[in-house]
Amino acid sequence: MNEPLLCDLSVPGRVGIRYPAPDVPLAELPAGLERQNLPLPEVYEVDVVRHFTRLSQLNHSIDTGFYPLGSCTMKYNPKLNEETARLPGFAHIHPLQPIETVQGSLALMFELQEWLIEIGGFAGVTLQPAAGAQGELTGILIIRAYFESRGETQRVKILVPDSAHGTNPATSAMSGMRVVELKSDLRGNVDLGALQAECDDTLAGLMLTNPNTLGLFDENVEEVIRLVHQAGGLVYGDGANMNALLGIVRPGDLGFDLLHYNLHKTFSTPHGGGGPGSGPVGVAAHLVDYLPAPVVAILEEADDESDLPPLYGLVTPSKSIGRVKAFHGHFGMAVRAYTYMRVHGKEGLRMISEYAVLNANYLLARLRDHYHVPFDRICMHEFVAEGRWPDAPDIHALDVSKRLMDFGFHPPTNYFPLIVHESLMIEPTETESKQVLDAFAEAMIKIAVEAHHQPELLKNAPHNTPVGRLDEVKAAKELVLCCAVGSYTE
Amino acid sequence: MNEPLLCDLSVPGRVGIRYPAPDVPLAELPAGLERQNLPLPEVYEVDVVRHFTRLSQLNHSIDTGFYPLGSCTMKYNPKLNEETARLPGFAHIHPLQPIETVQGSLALMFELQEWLIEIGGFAGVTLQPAAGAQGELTGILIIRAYFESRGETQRVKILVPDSAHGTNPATSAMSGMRVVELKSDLRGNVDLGALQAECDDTLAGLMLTNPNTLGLFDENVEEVIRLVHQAGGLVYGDGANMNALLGIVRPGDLGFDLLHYNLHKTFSTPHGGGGPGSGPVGVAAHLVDYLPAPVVAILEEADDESDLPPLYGLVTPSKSIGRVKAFHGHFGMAVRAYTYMRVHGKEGLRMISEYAVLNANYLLARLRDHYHVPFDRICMHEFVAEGRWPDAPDIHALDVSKRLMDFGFHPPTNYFPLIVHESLMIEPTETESKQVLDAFAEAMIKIAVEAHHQPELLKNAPHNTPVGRLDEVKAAKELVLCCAVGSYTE
Amino acid sequence: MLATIGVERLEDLFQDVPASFRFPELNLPPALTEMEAFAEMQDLASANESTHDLVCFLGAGAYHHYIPAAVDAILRRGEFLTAYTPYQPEVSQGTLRAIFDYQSLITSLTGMDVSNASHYDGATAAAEAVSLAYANFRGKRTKVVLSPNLHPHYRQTIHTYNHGSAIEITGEQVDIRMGPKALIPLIDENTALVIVQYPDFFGRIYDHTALVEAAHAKGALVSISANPLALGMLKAPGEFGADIVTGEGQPLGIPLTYGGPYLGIFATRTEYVRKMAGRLVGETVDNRGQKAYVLTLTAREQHIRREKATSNICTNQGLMALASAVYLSLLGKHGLRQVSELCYHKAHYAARQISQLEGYELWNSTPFYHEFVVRCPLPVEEINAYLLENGILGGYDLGQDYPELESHVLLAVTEMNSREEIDLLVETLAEVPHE
Amino acid sequence: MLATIGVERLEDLFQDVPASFRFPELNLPPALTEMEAFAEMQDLASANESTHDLVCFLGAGAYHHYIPAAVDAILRRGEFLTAYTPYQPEVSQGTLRAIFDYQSLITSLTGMDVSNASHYDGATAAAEAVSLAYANFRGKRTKVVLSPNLHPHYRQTIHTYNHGSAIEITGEQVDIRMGPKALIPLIDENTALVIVQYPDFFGRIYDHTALVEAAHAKGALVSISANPLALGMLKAPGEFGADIVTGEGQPLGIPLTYGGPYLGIFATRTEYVRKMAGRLVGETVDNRGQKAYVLTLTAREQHIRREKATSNICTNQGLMALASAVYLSLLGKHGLRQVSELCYHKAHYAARQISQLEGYELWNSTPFYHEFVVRCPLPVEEINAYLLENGILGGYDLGQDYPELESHVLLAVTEMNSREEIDLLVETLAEVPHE
Ligand SMILES: Cc1ncc(COP(=O)(O)O)c(C=O)c1O
Ligand SMILES: Cc1ncc(COP(=O)(O)O)c(C=O)c1O
Repeated sequence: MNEPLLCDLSVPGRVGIRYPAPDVPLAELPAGLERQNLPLPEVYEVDVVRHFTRLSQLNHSIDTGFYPLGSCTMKYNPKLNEETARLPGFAHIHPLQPIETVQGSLALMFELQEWLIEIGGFAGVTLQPAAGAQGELTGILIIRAYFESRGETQRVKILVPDSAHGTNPATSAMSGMRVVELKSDLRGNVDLGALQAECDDTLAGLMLTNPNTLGLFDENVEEVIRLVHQAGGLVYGDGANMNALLGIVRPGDLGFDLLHYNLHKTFSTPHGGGGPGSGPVGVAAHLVDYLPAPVVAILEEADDESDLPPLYGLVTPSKSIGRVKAFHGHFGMAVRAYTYMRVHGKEGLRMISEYAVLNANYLLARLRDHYHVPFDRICMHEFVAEGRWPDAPDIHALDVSKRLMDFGFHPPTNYFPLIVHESLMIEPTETESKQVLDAFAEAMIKIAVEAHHQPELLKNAPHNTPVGRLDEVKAAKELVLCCAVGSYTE
Repeated sequence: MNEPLLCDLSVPGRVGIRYPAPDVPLAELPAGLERQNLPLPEVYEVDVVRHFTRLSQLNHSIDTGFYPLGSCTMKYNPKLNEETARLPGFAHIHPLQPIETVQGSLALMFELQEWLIEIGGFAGVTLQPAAGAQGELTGILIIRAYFESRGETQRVKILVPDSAHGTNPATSAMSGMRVVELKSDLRGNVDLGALQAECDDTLAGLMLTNPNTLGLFDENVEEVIRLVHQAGGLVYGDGANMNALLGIVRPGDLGFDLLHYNLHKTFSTPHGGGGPGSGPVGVAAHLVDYLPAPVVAILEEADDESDLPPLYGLVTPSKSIGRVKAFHGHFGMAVRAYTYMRVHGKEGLRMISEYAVLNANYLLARLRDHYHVPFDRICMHEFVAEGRWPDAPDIHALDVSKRLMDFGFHPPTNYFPLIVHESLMIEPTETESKQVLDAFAEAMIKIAVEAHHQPELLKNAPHNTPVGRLDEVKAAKELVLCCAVGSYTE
Repeated sequence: MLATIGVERLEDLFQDVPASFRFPELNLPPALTEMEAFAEMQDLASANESTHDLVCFLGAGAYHHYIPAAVDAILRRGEFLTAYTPYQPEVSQGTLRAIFDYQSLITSLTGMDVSNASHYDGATAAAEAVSLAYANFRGKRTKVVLSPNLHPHYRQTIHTYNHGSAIEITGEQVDIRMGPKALIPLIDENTALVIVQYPDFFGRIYDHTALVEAAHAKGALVSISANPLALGMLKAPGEFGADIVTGEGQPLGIPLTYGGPYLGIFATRTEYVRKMAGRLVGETVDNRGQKAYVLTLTAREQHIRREKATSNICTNQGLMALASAVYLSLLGKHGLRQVSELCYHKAHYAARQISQLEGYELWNSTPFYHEFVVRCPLPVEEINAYLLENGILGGYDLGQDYPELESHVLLAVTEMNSREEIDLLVETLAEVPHE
Repeated sequence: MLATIGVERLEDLFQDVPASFRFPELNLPPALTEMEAFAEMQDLASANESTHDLVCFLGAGAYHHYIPAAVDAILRRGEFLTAYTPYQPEVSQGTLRAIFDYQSLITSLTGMDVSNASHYDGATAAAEAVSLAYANFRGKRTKVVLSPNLHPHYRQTIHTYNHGSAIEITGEQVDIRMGPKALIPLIDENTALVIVQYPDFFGRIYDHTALVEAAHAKGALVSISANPLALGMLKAPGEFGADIVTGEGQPLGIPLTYGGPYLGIFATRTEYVRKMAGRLVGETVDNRGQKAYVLTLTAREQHIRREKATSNICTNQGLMALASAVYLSLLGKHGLRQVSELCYHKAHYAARQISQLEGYELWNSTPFYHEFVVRCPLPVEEINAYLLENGILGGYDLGQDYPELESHVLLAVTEMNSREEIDLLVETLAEVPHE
């Protein structure tokens, strides 16, 4: 682990790529606005390639091993998607080209909208949001615009269950709504009593993750939705967990008014070490007019007689909340997700969810006797165990996680859901084979034993990784956030 | 290092890719010729990608570190070449397409021939040979055909200096020629006396590597060639070391009658873990008619008036030795090499050799006091040191090599040239920076010290690699060359 | 597996799903195999005309630049491509160090102290600057002065983000022909933030020192939305004293891809780091005494802070940040300057040639970078249609966003445009039928 | 650096080069930058018409198959791409294990005991079979019986390799309409090797059991040059008792690339392994007790044995072997069979349809795989020219190599050809103007 930083590799005079000399007369440089000092690295192509290649090897990734990070749906990302996204006809088109020159892209986006509408049971979809959190923001802004247009501006309360992902309350707050936390009941469902108590005429909506972040399908979901609707509110679905529901149930059928999808979870677009994602939002009929601009629509229907395809174009819904970003969303991710959907098709989509749920329940069954599972019932695509034992008081979930690294596995999610102490949120996904699940279960069981008999093995873990446990306090206190200024130029 | 073999990953029923059902009526399968048992793996795409991704990480490679493997010219392989070789217009054309549909390829091949002709000082070039060794075979077959056509069939003797690469004598023997080894003199040149003694009328030719495998430019090269020519023989150049000579001297000018290039050394096509290579052969005017078929030629000259480009085609030289392989050579490697040449151009080519020689001499200067260099004079692109010390009797070159791995470097070549005991043949190439050379020199110097004071560090090396030293005797004695039969099917 | 779980059939796992809605029949086409899907996608892709087929003079926030082959070679590496956000630093040093490299490169380029690990795009980064400023004044300042010369999409995004909030946006009414100084009178003690673009949407480059001084005099912050490639030859916004620098990172090695994924750049001063949205990588040591990297100041983020977080951002643009880091490393000090100047010189050549055509007039009268505005003798749509017939992707029709700029086109020229291409554009413009 | 070396100028390093020839002025164009070179290569590439543009029915030893995306994703990995032959096993286990996987796959597929790590291509692999056989009999048998139904390029290569040697080649005079049995009378006690192709050059599939028995009865060896993809549905050559199996591995995930690089497959029986050319990876253990892999039996090879080596081969087709290993792993037991059968069924559909056209006649009368010969009413060149006008890449003109097959075309059909494409071919053939 002695890979230096880029700034340490820099040697004056080097350059990693050459450019041609100008083939036009030189213009005068703008007086007073010319840059005097450009402290960037000076390295060769070989230095760059080696540096980043070596760095890459320090990562755990789906391509190198099992990655059961709960709520993140770390499924295998088919290589085909990377090829289709790089086709020059997709990768090298400008977002502002005349629509006549980008009918392929628009057709793809239109079809993707249609697939997402069908899968979720909605009436409209926007592909614009850049990630799940931006999908949430879009959703909340739509809710607000909806009530505004109905003159119900007093509806500013958003209910968020205590099991929710952090983006849910953060989004609501960011949109100027008032966040009220709802507690869960003993079976992990929304507490109906608590919900009822908040159902008043300030209620704008409920943000519901279902299956929730415990991996449980809310047993009262229809009642929950009924209550919110009855109080005049809307129900927003956090679709991060849609990997459990493809072809199983359509949120729109259950009464969800709107929901965001994560193409980078459910539809296999790669996570890229932290993005780019893509967070399309599906909405029921009464919200279609509020979708952000633009949406892809058919401007002229296909003409079968003259064998003309339809003309696709970009339109702005009548009461649109506006843009949530520049251009039309993460088209590159749409290409990957669409490729994935086409390869799976109608039957394949349902199989995805069936196997995701099967794998999770299998792991749950294998681990149940070794780890406490606070809400222990049939789970959906993930479940939450506890990384603590009364008779191993020093051990925390984080210790289990770090020790898992020594076995070549990525740890489960640790930091949430907050309602479980020392949570280990495990999502195996459907792309893992029984062999992998068994190997993981055995490592987990071994660690549970070690926790009791050799706790120091866990406390000092990981042992086989490029670096050991980090001093996070030092990082936050001393705040070194970049190479020292000028370090690129000796 | 617990990556299983593919056969151990196989689970009945799995498949890594689906294919469509037949869209035509089924034909009857051929009676009695149908396969009953196809013992291949049954795995998912994710298994395959993980398996080979993990395997890849067990390799040292140019992309991950310095690779001073003498005689192999492990220079950095620019990523651009990988892109151009994959352009659909190059990657997806059939070798037997009508020439009108492949003018782009033929133009590229023609230009590459021209570049190689100009760089080597020859009159013709064939791109057909698949690698250096096949270039040699082509060359020797040309020599034989040449003498045959002149009725000098008694010329069957090929002289090969004792410093030569193993392919030189192997090739000569394979072509039915009689191999006579020539010794080197004390300065590493061909021993002129020994040469003269063999210059009789059975002499077909001399295979000369220049700079030779000691990295030395033969100081008597003109005299050597004169002697061979005077005796009626031809001089074949092993161009594996052309990285020292681009724009420095043209072998054809020195009198070489023919020479093979290694596109996978000098012209940066990647080695691929053992190929594919490409070994074009350049020949002087008197040998052009013997080149293997086909050669790319201009069938109809360009017509400037009507703005028509030339028509390129494939032709068979009049006295061609025939084909040395199917189709037209490793076109994919030609694309990479041509891209490389275009990027370097006339000036750049000379700089390649200048820097290759500079880097080698710099390393030689830094190591000279620590390692015995048996032929110590200004070297070309590589040099040979000895991995032994009189006062460290247990240490062999191999120990130095293995210890180098602990420092993250690939070892030098060990198995040849045979005329140096315990040889460490070091070729840094021009793409390495002074920083890298210095780090390597420091590791080498440290190892020289360790050899004397902590020899066991070397004897037991490597320590930090995925596997330690191997039991090669067991491998050869027990001969396990594949997974047990039927291991793919439980 | 079912036996281990203790159920009989796969369907038994879905008992919690209301039976009436369980297992809907989806009205979707059947599965394709890989080879069929690839063929279909090839067909769709070739229904587009790409910038490989057309000569491109379209910019307006997304630019056609050369992407060195090494960039994609790194991006394709599965270890980067298929990793999650580096929450577990022991097995994520690759991503963490690459982000640290990115942060270093962006702070150098912008002349700022800190950069986050990326935002979605140039528009949302600009919108997050508003949040930072608003939070910085704890909601006590509610005015944002927004230059009309900021990209229309960015302005629209800022409006969307702040609709119905306490924030009041002003400034867009200012005459677009004016430089940043025209905004100064609007800045007052209630102003939290001033936002300008550099080069502005019309390609113009202004010295923002006076604006920043004026804003600071009133206690307001200034955020500059910059084209990072332009910073290869232009004074860094940090030198103007900017408090925040945002920008669209697409020019730094990211393909056009019909508008995304791109890269939101966000850099600021150390004093605002705790108010900044997004991830941050910091340097520290591990328990073996090695230098190591980790996500830090996470207490700003949604997963810790929930409704009190500085932003809801979670997934950002990790891989795109990596692309730009590889790009900036390859070009480096010399290459970035060179490309930046190539764009500049070529754009000026084009502007000069076009302005000599009858009926066309250069609207820009002040220094510009690689984009400029031309008043056309005909509606831009007609001109562009004619250009397209001739294989040229024309510029952006400014009348869409600025009524006063009807028949004005915004043209972008980059290192990809050879002199021949520029000459072709000029000739073709000259030929546009004036019927 | 010069100072450390002790010279003054770079040129001083080249004193040994004869001054009169030193530093020649090369008559070559100047350097291009990466973006210029890429543009030039794009232009060249688009001057070709690829199998993406044309409907391909051309085979004759190189075939248009689908290559799963995962194959290239692995091949692009720098650790495989930029490593040398794995001479140093401690830092080459990736390549070594991948080759071991390859060897295992090839032995399974061919039904043989051992496979080498690859040869250059199908032609040279066939030629190396001659060397093996010759060496096996220590030069005491000098006759090689060569089927005329072996690919013409392969036969030419065998001739080139053995020109002027003691080896005498016979068999090519046999009537091509006959099956392998026609070769039996030529096999005698001086015969070292019999070489046949399976499916043969005309696509025909024969049972070679009788031939092998006859050869073995005379003590001769038999080498079968097989299409590895056909082995997905056809009896393995090992089941016929073949002593050597060679073949062109291109159908296994390797792009057409105008003829190369491809992959020479070479497999044989354990008893001949020491006579075999090329590299071999064997399993062993390391000094830490781990299973590990290493190049073995190197005493056969040129770098150890020099003029006594079994062959001069050094660099082989490592990366292509890896491609085929990834391909075979992905398809596996079921997929390979499926693709193999798809080719078979589609070819038979095409043959049936074409044979119903007036003027066209199916030449093959015995079972065939995915290629077949059609007698045409016109010179093949004319037919192909018409097909090309209609976007179809026609078959191979057999008259080039077999005078008796003038106006006969060899057509190949693979899984890439949809029924519509086949129907288009048939319709277009029907339309060829008979002027
Ligand atoms: C349940 C849930 N909601 C929302 C999000 C936020 O999605 P994104 O990271 O795409 O913004 C996540 C991401 O981890 C999540 O798990
Ligand atoms: C001097 C020399 N000659 C010939 C060869 C053989 O070339 P190839 O491996 O391409 O067959 C080599 C390869 O290492 C070499 O170094």
